[in-house]
Amino acid sequence: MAGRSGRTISTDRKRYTKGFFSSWEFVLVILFVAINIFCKIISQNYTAANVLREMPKYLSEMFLLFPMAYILLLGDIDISVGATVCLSATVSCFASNAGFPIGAVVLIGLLTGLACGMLNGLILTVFTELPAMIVTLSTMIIYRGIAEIILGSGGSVSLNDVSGFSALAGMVGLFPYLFFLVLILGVVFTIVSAKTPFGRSLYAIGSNRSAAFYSGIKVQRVRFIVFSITGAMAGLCAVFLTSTLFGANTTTGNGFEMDAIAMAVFGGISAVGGKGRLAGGIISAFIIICLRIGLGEINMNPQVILIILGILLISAVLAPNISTKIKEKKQVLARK
Amino acid sequence: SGNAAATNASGAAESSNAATSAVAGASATGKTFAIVTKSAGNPYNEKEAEGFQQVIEQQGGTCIVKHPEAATADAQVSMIQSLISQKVDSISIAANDENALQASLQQAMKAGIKVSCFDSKTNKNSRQVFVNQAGTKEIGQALMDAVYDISGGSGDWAILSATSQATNQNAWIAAMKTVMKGSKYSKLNLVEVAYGDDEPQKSTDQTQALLSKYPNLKVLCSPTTVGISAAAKVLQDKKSKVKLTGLGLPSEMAAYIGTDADHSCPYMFLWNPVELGQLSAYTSIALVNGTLTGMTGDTFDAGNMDNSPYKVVDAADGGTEIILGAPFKFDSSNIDEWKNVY
Amino acid sequence: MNEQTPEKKKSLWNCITASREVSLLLVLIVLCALIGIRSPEFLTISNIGEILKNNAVIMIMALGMLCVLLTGGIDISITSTLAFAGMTVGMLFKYKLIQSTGLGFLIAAAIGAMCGAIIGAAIAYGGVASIIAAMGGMYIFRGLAYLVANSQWAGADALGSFTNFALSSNLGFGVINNVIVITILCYVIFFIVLKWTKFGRSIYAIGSNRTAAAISGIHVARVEFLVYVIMGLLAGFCGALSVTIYSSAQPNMVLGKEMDVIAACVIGGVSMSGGSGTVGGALLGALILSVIAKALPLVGIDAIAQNTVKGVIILAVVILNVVTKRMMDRSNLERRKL
Amino acid sequence: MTENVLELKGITKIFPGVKALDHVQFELRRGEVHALMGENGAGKSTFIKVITGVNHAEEGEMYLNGRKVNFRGPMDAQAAGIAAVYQHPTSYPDLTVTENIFMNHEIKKHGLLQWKAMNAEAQKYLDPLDADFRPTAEMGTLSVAQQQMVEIAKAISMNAKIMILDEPTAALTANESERLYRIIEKLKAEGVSIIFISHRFEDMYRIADRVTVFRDSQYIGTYQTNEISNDEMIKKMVGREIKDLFPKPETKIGGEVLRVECLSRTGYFTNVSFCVRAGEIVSFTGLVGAGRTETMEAVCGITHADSGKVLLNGRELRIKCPSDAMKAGIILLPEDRQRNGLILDWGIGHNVTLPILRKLSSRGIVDVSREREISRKYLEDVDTKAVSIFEPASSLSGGNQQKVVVAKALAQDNMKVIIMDEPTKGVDVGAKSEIYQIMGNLAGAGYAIVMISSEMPEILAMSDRIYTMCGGRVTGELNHEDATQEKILGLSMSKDGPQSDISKKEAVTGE
Ligand SMILES: Nc1ncnc2c1ncn2[C@@H]1O[C@H](COP(=O)(O)OP(=O)(O)OP(=O)(O)O)[C@@H](O)[C@H]1O
Ligand SMILES: Nc1ncnc2c1ncn2[C@@H]1O[C@H](COP(=O)(O)OP(=O)(O)OP(=O)(O)O)[C@@H](O)[C@H]1O
Ligand SMILES: [Mg+2]
Ligand SMILES: [Mg+2]
Repeated sequence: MAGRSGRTISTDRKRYTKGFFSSWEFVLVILFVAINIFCKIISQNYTAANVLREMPKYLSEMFLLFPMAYILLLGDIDISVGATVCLSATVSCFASNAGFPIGAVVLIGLLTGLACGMLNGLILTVFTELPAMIVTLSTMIIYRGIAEIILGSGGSVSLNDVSGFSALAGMVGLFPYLFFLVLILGVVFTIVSAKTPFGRSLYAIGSNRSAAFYSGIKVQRVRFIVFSITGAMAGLCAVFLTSTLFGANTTTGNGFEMDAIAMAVFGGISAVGGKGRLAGGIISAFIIICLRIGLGEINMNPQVILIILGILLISAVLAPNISTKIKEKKQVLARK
Repeated sequence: SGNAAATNASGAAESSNAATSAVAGASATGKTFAIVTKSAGNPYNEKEAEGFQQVIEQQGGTCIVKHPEAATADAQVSMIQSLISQKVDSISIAANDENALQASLQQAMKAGIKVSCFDSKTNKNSRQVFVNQAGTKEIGQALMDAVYDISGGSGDWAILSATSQATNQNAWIAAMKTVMKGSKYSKLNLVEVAYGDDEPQKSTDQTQALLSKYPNLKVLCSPTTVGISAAAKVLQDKKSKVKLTGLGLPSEMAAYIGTDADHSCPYMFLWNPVELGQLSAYTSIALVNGTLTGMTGDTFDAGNMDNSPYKVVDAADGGTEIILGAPFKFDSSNIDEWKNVY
Repeated sequence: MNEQTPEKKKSLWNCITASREVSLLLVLIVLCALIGIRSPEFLTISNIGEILKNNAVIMIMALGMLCVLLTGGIDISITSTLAFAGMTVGMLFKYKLIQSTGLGFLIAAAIGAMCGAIIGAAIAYGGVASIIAAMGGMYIFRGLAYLVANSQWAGADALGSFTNFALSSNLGFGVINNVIVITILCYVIFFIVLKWTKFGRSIYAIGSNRTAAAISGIHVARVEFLVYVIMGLLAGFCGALSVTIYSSAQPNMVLGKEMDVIAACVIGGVSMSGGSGTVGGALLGALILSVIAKALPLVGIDAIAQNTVKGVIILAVVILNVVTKRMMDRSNLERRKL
Repeated sequence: MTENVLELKGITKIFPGVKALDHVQFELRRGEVHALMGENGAGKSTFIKVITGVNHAEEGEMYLNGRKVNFRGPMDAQAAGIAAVYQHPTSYPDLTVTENIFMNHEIKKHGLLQWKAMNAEAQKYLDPLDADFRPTAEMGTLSVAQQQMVEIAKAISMNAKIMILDEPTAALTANESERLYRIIEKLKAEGVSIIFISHRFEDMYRIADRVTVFRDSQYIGTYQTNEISNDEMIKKMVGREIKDLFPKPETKIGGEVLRVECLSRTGYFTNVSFCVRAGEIVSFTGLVGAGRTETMEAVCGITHADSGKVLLNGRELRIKCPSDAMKAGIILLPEDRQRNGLILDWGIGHNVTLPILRKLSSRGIVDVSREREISRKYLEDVDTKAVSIFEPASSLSGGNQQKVVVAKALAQDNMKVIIMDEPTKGVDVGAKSEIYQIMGNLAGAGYAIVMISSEMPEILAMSDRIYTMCGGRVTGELNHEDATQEKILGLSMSKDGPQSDISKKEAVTGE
């Protein structure tokens, strides 16, 4: 039934949503292909086998990207994830050394991360006035501090028995298990954010927290869940990191939070909430990983790599903005 | 023994600048040698890499220098992985963590790459040999003697270390504590080990805290380059009676070294990082050429370095090591000559 | 008499909770008193001077960060800018390319302002989100600091007379150390600018309601750009300042300390979504952090636990702030007669 | 003397996808009050923004005092003596009232701002408005109506020759509107020309000399207000006749559905008791700040009451958050639609389905085609003027945004009680009567309806029962038959309002 005035409203999305070919994800895919070609040209060692072998360390960081994307969508931020990784890795190493079987150790690592995430979530949902930045900054100091206390004066722990963790680092052909796990989790996180009511509520909260609350979304519960998941994922990251490092120390997970945030924002996820897609974050993660591996193989100074990443980060957002501005200017001129 | 060390090192200083002639049978032609330091942006690490590169190129090899962006184990893991992809012949590494590199380094060794470490060792399972800058015991002894000497044999003293987790620092502090058990040092009282995390600001805070907490403090010993220069500045600015010793870079410490009341550090120690790099290079070449297997008792030529030929000895951790020499003492007599070297 | 006492108490309580600054000041005083009891030397003049001097860099940068946060942005590139500027000046002194202290500061500030301008232009004119631009800047400027350093440090010897600046007190009439004088000067200037000038108020306006600011005729982009330039300028200046304070220039200077600067502001009640926050708050926040840093080694907390304790104290202070704010709101509501 | 101070010709403004203004014209004489009327989305606000230079017209010319002008931005307009109060408040919530008033035309001396002088000056502008807050109060702590007063004070402070007020009375009750009328008359006497936008006919007839009507982005005509009748006016605006402005059907009133007993919240309201029966429309009225919104928000779990009971069909409810209320069958249409009702960046379709996503999903995945169908149906039911369900809510006119909020409430089809907070605020006559129609239909279908309203005609016409509130208490209850304007006003002011200046900002966001 149309309204009294007989107006009808269209449900055709064509005019209002951009097609894939004008989306940011498409730009990222192009960039991904370009960077792989570029790396292949500059280094003859840039082969699938080598790239996949070098990848696990970066792949385990991607466990942090997924929940970080959720947190950014909510308009929050969590800078304690690196420290959570450190604490979980430490605790799981000690658990392993205490003779727990690998299954139990993995569980302990996950639970440690979960506990950290839940504490963040609890503080943030009880004291809603506090910005996530300051809360997670202090818990970052605390979690790493606790890891330091557990690690003691040596500052480092190594696994007595590496067999369990080595199994985690196993491969199917060229592909490490980790690769499949990242892929599966990536798909799950992407589908949840794009297709489910929970995912929609993330966007709603990030766009207008108050309106979301009035619409019956349990804002604080969603935030609590997301921060808890983030902690658990940091635990997972820690477990896989341990399977490549065979131990933990006080610098484990240093800077992971910034890496995860960089991957997400480069992927088009707005740092103020409510905008962006996880798929973009995943592609951008692979762009950054491939670039780092490729440039590492020609032994480029890591500081120069950082400069390149910095320029890429800014110009990736700047370039389309400038081009639309120029287009608008032209249109205005043309009209006159 | 201090005297002998001095002659040793000053000789080495000349050789580090002089070209090292090629040694027969030690040629590195056609081979690729990689050095991975602890982190970028540190002149000490740079000098190690410089010595390493000098020798490798002298011997006709290709040298890859890698400084990780941060002093963490996982940055080094990525670098090792990248070097495996590049199929280098040897990796020489100053480890940021004793154990964390095990998986990657074993992977490297399995791929036929020779692995040695220098400056800061990995565990015995992930290396063939460790090039030690100076025996841990010797460093402990030298520092303890300096504390004894400067304090006049008795009184309170304190240590300002880097992080509480720094492997080298902890080993040297442990060695000092062992030495201190001797009856000669019974009147010395170690009041605290403070940690400045290798940050100038925190080291400054910690030094100031030590001064106000222990009014009777006589000597401060800082076995870390950032800590010692921060502490030296605090003491010197305050015109404090407390004196300082430890391990530091001559270029950083030149302004503070002197025996008069205006200077806070009568003398300090270090070894020559350029030589450490050179010895690592010779070690790598020998490993790649098969003249060295890393077993105890092996000997190998290190060009015209002073102590050449060097001998592989047992290390405390059950692995093997090669010791460069004793630590070298820097005081007002020689600091000007060294401050421009490193 | 009996009736009046609770009344009086209540008004004192109201006074304390009425403004965030007052309650923070109280926290600071309690903190200092507690530390003073544990270690009497804490409250000596010389120690307080040391606290101010050691934390001058954080305190000054907190001012720039205050402005950035007021506009609703964030800048995490500041410590990279600081390192880049400080390192450049250090190397210039090392190679004897410059000798004058004033020139050193000028160059550092100019480099900083340039870095700030790059980020500011991307944010204000290019429409890049501040966190992205700042993150990019963080990588770029830190990388440049390393490249400028070329694996060298500039030590006390290489810096020569430049190190004297932080030691003398000629700006403070021989009584107050130069560094402290500069810090105080910065605070006075920012206090005046933010409270009594149109530019200062337009910073608040932008953070409070951007579209309204544009409609009121404020040049939003220009003000925003300038805010980042100022932030960069302060960071660059602090680069030179920290080189003279510690007599050492290293490319990894104050790595990760941007979070301390942000924390100082947030503890001081600056809103991260923009529009509200004061110079006094930033000062108190920075002072609380400085006092914690100074006190931890002094009161004899085990070295290994110091970080944990620091984190717990920061968390406690911000939570305490929220709790007093809630109580204050509550008591205000109760006084409202219906 | 009919000299035109402002004249616009052939103004066309195009937004991506919408022609907001299509060759419209307008004339403003010196010292006249000129009303601008039209349906929601007719382009009135856009037209104002074109005048002040916030938006730039694609075509058309503007003459100020006979001279052609071209404003690059609002500063130019300000400099030329044009001040505006925009429809959506352009205030700074973190700054004080004084600063809001003087933003960008501060009193300065030696480059420094003179706070004392400005505060004193601000008080001077606020006094005639009977403002009950101090100039040093923080803007964000004021209620919507108080903020509106500040905006008006701000416009007056600019000493403008032309003043534009875009729906200034939308948030005001009769009393405050009357105060505003008096100020406008004073300004008019001083020779200021005023453009006045409103959806309230009483405003137009009370103060406007002439009225210009826009419809569907086009200019319809300009009329003397004393020469045009209400019905004619409606026909010009809507393009058709509306026979019954207040279509209230006779409904069968059933048993009691919602009962609230002695609800209190410290500082906001005390001992509020009321009941609503099935099929009944109950109004809440009172002066600004009477506590109506707060009471209803507590009933719906947005905030928490300190004491009291809420019973639904005789069963006591424990409502901790809005979703509990929705589950029980109580829904609130918030007053501030931009802040609490809509996600402005989102398409209107997504806005409508946000609360019912779980119902629309099978096996956890949202059924997109069903979602689109549902949102289209409800948006059309309330006759939203939109092209597509993907159109972002931000691009809709105020009244149409309100319709989206209504559609969002209707989409939750298992409701028992619907609480509408100022449902017709800023809504045009046509849409108003549609909303009344919807309300009537809902009541007919057995819903219990609570309407908070400040508009006397709709209260008198639509409600079965009326509660008046004042100072956080219920001060009276009237039946439809007994209610008169005088009685309602009397009860609304039966006790001196509490209105202390220490109002506070409440973080409803996040609980
Ligand atoms: N920024 C914008 N982008 C796109 N379309 C817009 C924008 N602003 C307004 N519009 C469109 O322009 C038309 C006119 O809107 P305007 O706000 O001027 O209406 P109005 O007459 O003021 O209505 P109301 O009485 O509801 O306030 C509407 O169709 C609206 O959707
Ligand atoms: N956004 C707000 N921030 C702070 N206080 C508010 C706010 N809104 C209302 N108040 C205060 O809460 C009390 C009750 O206001 P409420 O909005 O419930 O009244 P109301 O009768 O609905 O008035 P209105 O007609 O303005 O909607 C008043 O004292 C008012 O000043
Ligand atoms: Mg409008
Ligand atoms: Mg209300």
